[in-house]
Amino acid sequence: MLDKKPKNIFIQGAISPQKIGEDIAHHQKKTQIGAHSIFMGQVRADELLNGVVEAIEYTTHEAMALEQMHVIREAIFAKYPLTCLHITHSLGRVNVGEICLFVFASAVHRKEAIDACEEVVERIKKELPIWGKEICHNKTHQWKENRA
Amino acid sequence: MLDKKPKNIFIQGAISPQKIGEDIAHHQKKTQIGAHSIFMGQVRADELLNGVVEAIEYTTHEAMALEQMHVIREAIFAKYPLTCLHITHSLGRVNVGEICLFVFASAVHRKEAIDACEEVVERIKKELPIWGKEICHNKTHQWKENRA
Amino acid sequence: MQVRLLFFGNLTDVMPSTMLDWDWNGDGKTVNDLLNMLYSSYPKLKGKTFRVAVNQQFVAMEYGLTSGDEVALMPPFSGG
Amino acid sequence: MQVRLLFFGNLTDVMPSTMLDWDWNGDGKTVNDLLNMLYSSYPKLKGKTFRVAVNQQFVAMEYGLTSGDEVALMPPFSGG
Repeated sequence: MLDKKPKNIFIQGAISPQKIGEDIAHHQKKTQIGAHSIFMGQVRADELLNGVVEAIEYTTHEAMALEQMHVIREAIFAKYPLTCLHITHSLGRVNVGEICLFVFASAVHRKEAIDACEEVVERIKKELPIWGKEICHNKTHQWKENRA
Repeated sequence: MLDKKPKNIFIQGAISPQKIGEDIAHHQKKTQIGAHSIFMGQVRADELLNGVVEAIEYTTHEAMALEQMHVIREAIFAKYPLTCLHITHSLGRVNVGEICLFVFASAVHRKEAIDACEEVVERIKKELPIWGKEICHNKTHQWKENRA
Repeated sequence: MQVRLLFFGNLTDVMPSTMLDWDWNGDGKTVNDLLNMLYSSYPKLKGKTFRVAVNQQFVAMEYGLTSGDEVALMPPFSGG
Repeated sequence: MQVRLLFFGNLTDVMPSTMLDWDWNGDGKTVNDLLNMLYSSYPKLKGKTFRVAVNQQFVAMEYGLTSGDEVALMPPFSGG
């Protein structure tokens, strides 16, 4: 069953590709897994009205975010027969080209892993109290807005 | 536009998690990318009637597979505004717990990356002339059958 | 009575800090009453879109506050 | 006439090799004719499910073969 205590999902700064490779490697012992689905969010050099984005600074209400993430995890495990589900989200500054969100769902068959991964990504964007401040080269900023 | 010549997608043996981490890292220069969607197939220790799977040996009609993969790539790029799409499939022996298929789709926004990745996986399984021979510990084998 | 106010996202552009302890004399107030007091002191807050969470649960404008509550003002989320 | 036969997947369990050069005298034959000749020599092939690709294109049973054709017998795919 699921842990009672919400797991931490936050790390300070960007998520390194090397860590992602290591996380994948750690799943090779779980020989019942047949399919992994991964989503990664990467900070874009968007052209805003006032300049080009060079980083996003993420802030959160950590206790509320972890509690809601726990609710999402429980709902996803109840809905899909997953082997495991790992989520990491950055806080603080993440530069353009770096990874700020990593969702990793594994299952016996592909359909469950793919559907669960997508649903987790959508719910994270809609339901977790996290805010992204887009910082431009000229030090102006704009608050990120998520697409529906 | 797309290359005229079909790209190779095959490697001999398993796809290493470290290579996947490196592939992810190589995309950090592409600062227009906002979303990556990855699918990985992993060889399962399935219990068959005659024994437990310890590896799958993949064979293909390489020229036909690469030509069909080229057709799929063109259709996917025509349908989804992707930044890039990378596919690797193993040939030869891949042991239980190792990765045999890696599909990596990147786009400005998440919806395109996720949908394209899933469609590529489905089309690879249905349309590429590749066969998996499940080898058991006791040296018996069974030919893999893909789920619909 | 005193509540602890927390501000997030674009609200931090119009507030002097991300946290504010807010006191008043007398009876309990609703979230709506509290916001009206805040709007008097920080008129730029008034045009903003946000939801209110008290002690980490979203509440309606009529919710009655208790001394010691944490009141978080949260604009639309933009994680990921 | 001669064609080069290629066998894949579970067909390799019932054939002596994955490749076979197959000769016959006289006129061109259809894929169907060729399969009937093959079934006489390799009766275990008969129960198998497969499609036929000639020179890397899937063809119908009535397709007329030309000397030098590559004829691939392909059971259902199971990549990934």
